[in-house]
Amino acid sequence: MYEHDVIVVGAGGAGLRAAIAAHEAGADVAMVTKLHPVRSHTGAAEGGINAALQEGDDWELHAYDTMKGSDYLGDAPAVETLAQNAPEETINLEHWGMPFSREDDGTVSQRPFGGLSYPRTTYAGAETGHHLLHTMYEQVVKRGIQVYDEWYVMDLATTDEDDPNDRECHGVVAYDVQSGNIEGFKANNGVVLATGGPGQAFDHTTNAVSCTGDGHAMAYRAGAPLEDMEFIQFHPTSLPSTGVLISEGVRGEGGILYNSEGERFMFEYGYANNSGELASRDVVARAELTEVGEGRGVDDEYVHLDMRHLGEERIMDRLENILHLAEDFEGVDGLVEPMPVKPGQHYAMGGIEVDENGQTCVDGLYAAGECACVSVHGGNRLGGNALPELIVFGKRAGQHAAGEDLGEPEIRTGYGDDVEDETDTELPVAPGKAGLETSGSVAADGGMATDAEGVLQRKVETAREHVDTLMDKDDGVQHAEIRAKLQQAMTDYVNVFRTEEGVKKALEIIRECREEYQDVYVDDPSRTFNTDLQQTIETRNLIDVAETIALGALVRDEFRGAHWRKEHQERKDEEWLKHTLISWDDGSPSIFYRPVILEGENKTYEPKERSY
Amino acid sequence: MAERYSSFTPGGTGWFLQRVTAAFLVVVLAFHFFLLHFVNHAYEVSFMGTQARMENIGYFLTMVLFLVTAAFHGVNGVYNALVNQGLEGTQKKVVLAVLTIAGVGLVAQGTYVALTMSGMI
Amino acid sequence: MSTQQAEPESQEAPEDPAMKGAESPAAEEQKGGGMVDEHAEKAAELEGETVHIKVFRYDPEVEGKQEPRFDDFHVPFEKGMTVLDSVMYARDEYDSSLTFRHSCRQAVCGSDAFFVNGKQRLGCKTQISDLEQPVRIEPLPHQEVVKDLVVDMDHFYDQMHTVEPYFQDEDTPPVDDLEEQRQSQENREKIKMSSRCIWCGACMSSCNIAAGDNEYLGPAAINKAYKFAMDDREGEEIKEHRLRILEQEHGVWRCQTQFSCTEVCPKDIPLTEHIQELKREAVKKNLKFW
Amino acid sequence: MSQSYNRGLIEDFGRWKEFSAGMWAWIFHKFTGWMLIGYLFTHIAVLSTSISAAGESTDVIEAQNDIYSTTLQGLEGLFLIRLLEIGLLAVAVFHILNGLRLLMVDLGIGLESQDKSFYASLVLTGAITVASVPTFLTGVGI
Ligand SMILES: Cc1cc2nc3c(=O)[nH]c(=O)nc-3n(C[C@H](O)[C@H](O)[C@H](O)COP(=O)(O)OP(=O)(O)OC[C@H]3O[C@@H](n4cnc5c(N)ncnc54)[C@H](O)[C@@H]3O)c2cc1C
Ligand code: HEM
Ligand code: SF4
Ligand code: F3S
Ligand code: FES
Repeated sequence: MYEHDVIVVGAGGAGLRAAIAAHEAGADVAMVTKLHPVRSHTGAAEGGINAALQEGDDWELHAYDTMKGSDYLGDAPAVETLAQNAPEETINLEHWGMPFSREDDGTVSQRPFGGLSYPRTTYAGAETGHHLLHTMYEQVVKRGIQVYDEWYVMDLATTDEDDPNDRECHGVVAYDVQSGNIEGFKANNGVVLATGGPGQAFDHTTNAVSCTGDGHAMAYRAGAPLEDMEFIQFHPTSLPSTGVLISEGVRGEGGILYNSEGERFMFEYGYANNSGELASRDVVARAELTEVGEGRGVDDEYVHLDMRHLGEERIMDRLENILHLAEDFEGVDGLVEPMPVKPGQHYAMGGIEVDENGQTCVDGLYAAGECACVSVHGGNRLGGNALPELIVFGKRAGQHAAGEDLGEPEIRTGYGDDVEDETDTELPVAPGKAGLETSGSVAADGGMATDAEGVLQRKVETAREHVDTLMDKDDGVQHAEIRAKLQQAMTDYVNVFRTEEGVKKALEIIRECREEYQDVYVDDPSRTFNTDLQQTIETRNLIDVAETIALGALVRDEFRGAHWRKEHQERKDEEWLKHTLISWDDGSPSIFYRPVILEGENKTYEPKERSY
Repeated sequence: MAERYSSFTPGGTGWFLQRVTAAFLVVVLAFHFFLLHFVNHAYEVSFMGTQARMENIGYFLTMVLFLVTAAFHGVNGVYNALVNQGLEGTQKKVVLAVLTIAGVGLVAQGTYVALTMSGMI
Repeated sequence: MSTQQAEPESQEAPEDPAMKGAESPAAEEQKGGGMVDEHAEKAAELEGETVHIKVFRYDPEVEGKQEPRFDDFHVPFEKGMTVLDSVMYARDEYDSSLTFRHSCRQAVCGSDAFFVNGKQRLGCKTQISDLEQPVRIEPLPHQEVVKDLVVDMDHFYDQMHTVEPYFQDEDTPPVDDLEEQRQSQENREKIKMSSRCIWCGACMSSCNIAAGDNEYLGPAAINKAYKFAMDDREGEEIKEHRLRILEQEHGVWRCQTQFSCTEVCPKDIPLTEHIQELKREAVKKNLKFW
Repeated sequence: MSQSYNRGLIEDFGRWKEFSAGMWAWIFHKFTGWMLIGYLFTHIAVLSTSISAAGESTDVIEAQNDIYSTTLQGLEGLFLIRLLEIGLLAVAVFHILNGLRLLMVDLGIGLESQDKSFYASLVLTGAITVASVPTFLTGVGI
């Protein structure tokens, strides 16, 4: 068993920032991550970091834009915390040596981005995430923070009181990918989940193969509700064959979208008469699919993104990386031809429900980054708002977990007297647990251990048994098949356009996947670097996460932000200014709602029509 | 050479001198080859001819310098090559000692030979 | 709506009942095997163009894999297919124990540098159509193999860490001032290429010197140091300190300008150039004391 | 880690076919450098005959019958030695040309065409060697 004050699970931007903050607050921190830190998907972010740095800009404008972008589903305390702290945190990165792009006078450059009223997206070429990730990892090395890399976290060591609000998290159970050893990691103060997005629930995604929603699933099963999972952002410009992302920076610099007729459809067909290509992502993604649907797509699949008119010099200076991406992954030279693009799953606005301090309703359990939902992004995330979220809320989670006082949070978490229960939506199948769970007998007969070590030990044994069961079985279904089926169902039915019938169909298929998963087995008999085993466990997590996405998509019968419903073409503010919360509840998920907080520090954000 | 070597180890002095000597060698080696194979043919070389050339003090000094730089360049090159292949500890010290002795020996013998040629001894 | 199903993946994949999976028990059996002739048979079943890959296999725990061997796979070819796609296909459809690191699929995470047809390349960035068949895929040379295509990267990480790979400031203004340090565009341009490294280890694996001298810092670590040493935001004193690290026995002087690092770097970092520049900087610095 | 597989040196060297220009240049430069220093030792050894020659009488020296002259001319009379000399020239020329290439590399000049300059060194070495054959073979009995 390993023991530390704070255990950070995941070493992307959020995890690294949390670890540094906790370390600075004097805690003994360890990071446990299934990938070496520099392999984290934060490295893929291209566009930039929003922060109101310049004269003439200010955090209130940033907060306003974010709230508007969220389609009024962001919680004001979270949104304002983000906007207020982003400048300082961005400057901090600069002080750590991050190589931002520069202006003539040597100050950091900022560029315009979709949905922003001011050019406030700070960037480092078209590789902002890469530099952010590496800069922060460098700081972790500098501070000598312990990193357990290639350790896969399987489960949280949480007590099992009936009410999740009474539960406590004492650590995590992880297995060393290289050796297959399963060990407990005791956290004296807290566990911070920073496991990134769940993009692998879809089959056309800009997310990495490692983005399997592990943190979501672990927290969910430990009792922390998942919030607003139906809000999935589809990026309008991903390369058709791989899902590789073409940054919004291209449109920010002046790139133009054309349909097969050569029309600049964002204006020609009135999708966004003011902002055109720079309208919010959901607007552009729907516009593209509508064009394709109406027969104006290129090869009936995609549209063209053209940046040739920007000129070679400007492209080489600011978007060079894009040229390489188009060349390597699509065989297209962006200097001489337009690039093919189509929408791809990109970001999950929802996640583990947390307050401004990153804490969930389970004591000692924190979440930050894409896997968390403080609710800054609400119904739709603005480009360039995820990276500041990582550093602002990653830091707060780290500090709070290390015992620093950040004040009382305004956002409430867990099932409480301020939530509203759902009753009226009919589910096609019963979601949740499918008959026999693979977790063995230890949990059952071990009784209720309440001391930290006991809880951890019991979880370790359960995990060991679980793995043995998977490895011992000699036949059945392999996870890849289930995963493919799940991804296909999500892409077919819970994509940009959603219908009631489709989402129900998806839920049925997810249920089938869950049942098939009962027969899953790991074919690779080796304990050494068994990725088959790891992916099998990840697939289980994906099933849980996909189910919450589909459930959310079904119950929310309105059109808000990225969530579009065929039968409900309007935003219903009277009914739906509230977050969807889904709680695992011992395997029979319950759905409830918590009202959005629109009262900010100085003003209340009045829902307005979101037009660009 | 021995003392100088030891002070070289960490830095780029050895590396740098290898380049400087190389640059010098390009010139003299070309000159040497040209003189003894194309101007005077090697098969015609005789002690008398050699003596005649060597009596010119400029030529004499050039040749001795040529010898010193070539010896340094060659021996240092060999040493670096071996070190690059991961020579460590005692082995490394022994190699250094042997090479130094060989290098110094070569220069000493060569200078002696040159002196006899020039008729100075 | 339904038009969305037309994913490129399914376009060319032939209708092979075995590939569909669970319905047929026979298909299941085939999957378990992982033996060479079975894959060949399988290939015969596949219509359309296939790609022949030979993959290095090793597993210390599994009989038959303790002594390294090559397995053959025939995977259906699709336009735009990368080396990584081909091994992923082989793993998902034929042999789930086939092991390799990968994550981003877009050349930013640096997980999947392999030795492909005799050269260090990133799997996800290498179009398979550009290669001669059969495509031979091996783990990176000069590193110990953990399993199949997975090598032990610890030594590489250690070398990266020895150059103090973090910004060291002399007097950065306090953060609450919201004042950034100034840096000229030229200076940012100078370090731009060096800052692109994704720690894939391809360069280190290709370098003969690094193979012979285990302590040699290696091109990636030296390049990392270059990024800081050339950054004007760090002061002169720190630059000297960095040069002192680079000048050690196993530092820059070890480089024999073989250029293979530069040739294999998937991020096109001019590594040799950076190493040479540091050598000159170090000489310049040392000359002062003469 | 439980256990791992070290492919060892054999495999490393078995890979020579995959070497790139820069690696070959390195190997050749090494090889030629070693040849040259080896030759330098031999050369001085041969020239050492001058120590005895210096003691011989002026007549003998003038008749070119001194040990130095006879040794050198005797060696030069051998066809094998002439061939070796051509080899030495090739080695020296390559070492010089590639040495110049390396000096350029050290100064950071023309790094993008380092492979081309290596091939150029090879070609030039070949050309110079061939061109000098007549000179080197004049007056030798076969
Ligand atoms: C292509 C792309 C471009 C983007 N561009 C921008 C942009 O320009 N601006 C912007 O603001 N946002 C952008 N985003 C969004 C933003 O990059 C991500 O939301 C953010 O990087 C997520 O960071 P993270 O730290 O939460 O997770 P990640 O960086 O994904 O890190 C997850 C970490 O968790 C670890 N982990 C996961 N599961 C486990 C487990 N079970 N056990 C142990 N460890 C685990 C992983 O090893 C990894 O270290 C982009 C996203 C993508 C995909
Ligand atoms: C005439 C011009 C010469 C030039 C331009 C030249 C150039 C060089 C250079 C630049 C190196 C360093 C290679 C490196 O460290 O990467 C070198 C190495 C070497 N040189 Fe020369 N050299 C010349 C003549 C000679 C002579 C006359 C000798 C023999 C006495 C010689 C023997 C060597 C040896 C042994 C090495 C080491 C090779 C190795 O790395 O193993 N060189 N030369
Ligand atoms: S320098 Fe290039 S090859 Fe080397 S680790 Fe970095 S990205 Fe990979
Ligand atoms: S391959 Fe090695 S020798 Fe130098 S130029 Fe690159 S580090
Ligand atoms: S998979 Fe990330 S670099 Fe290839």
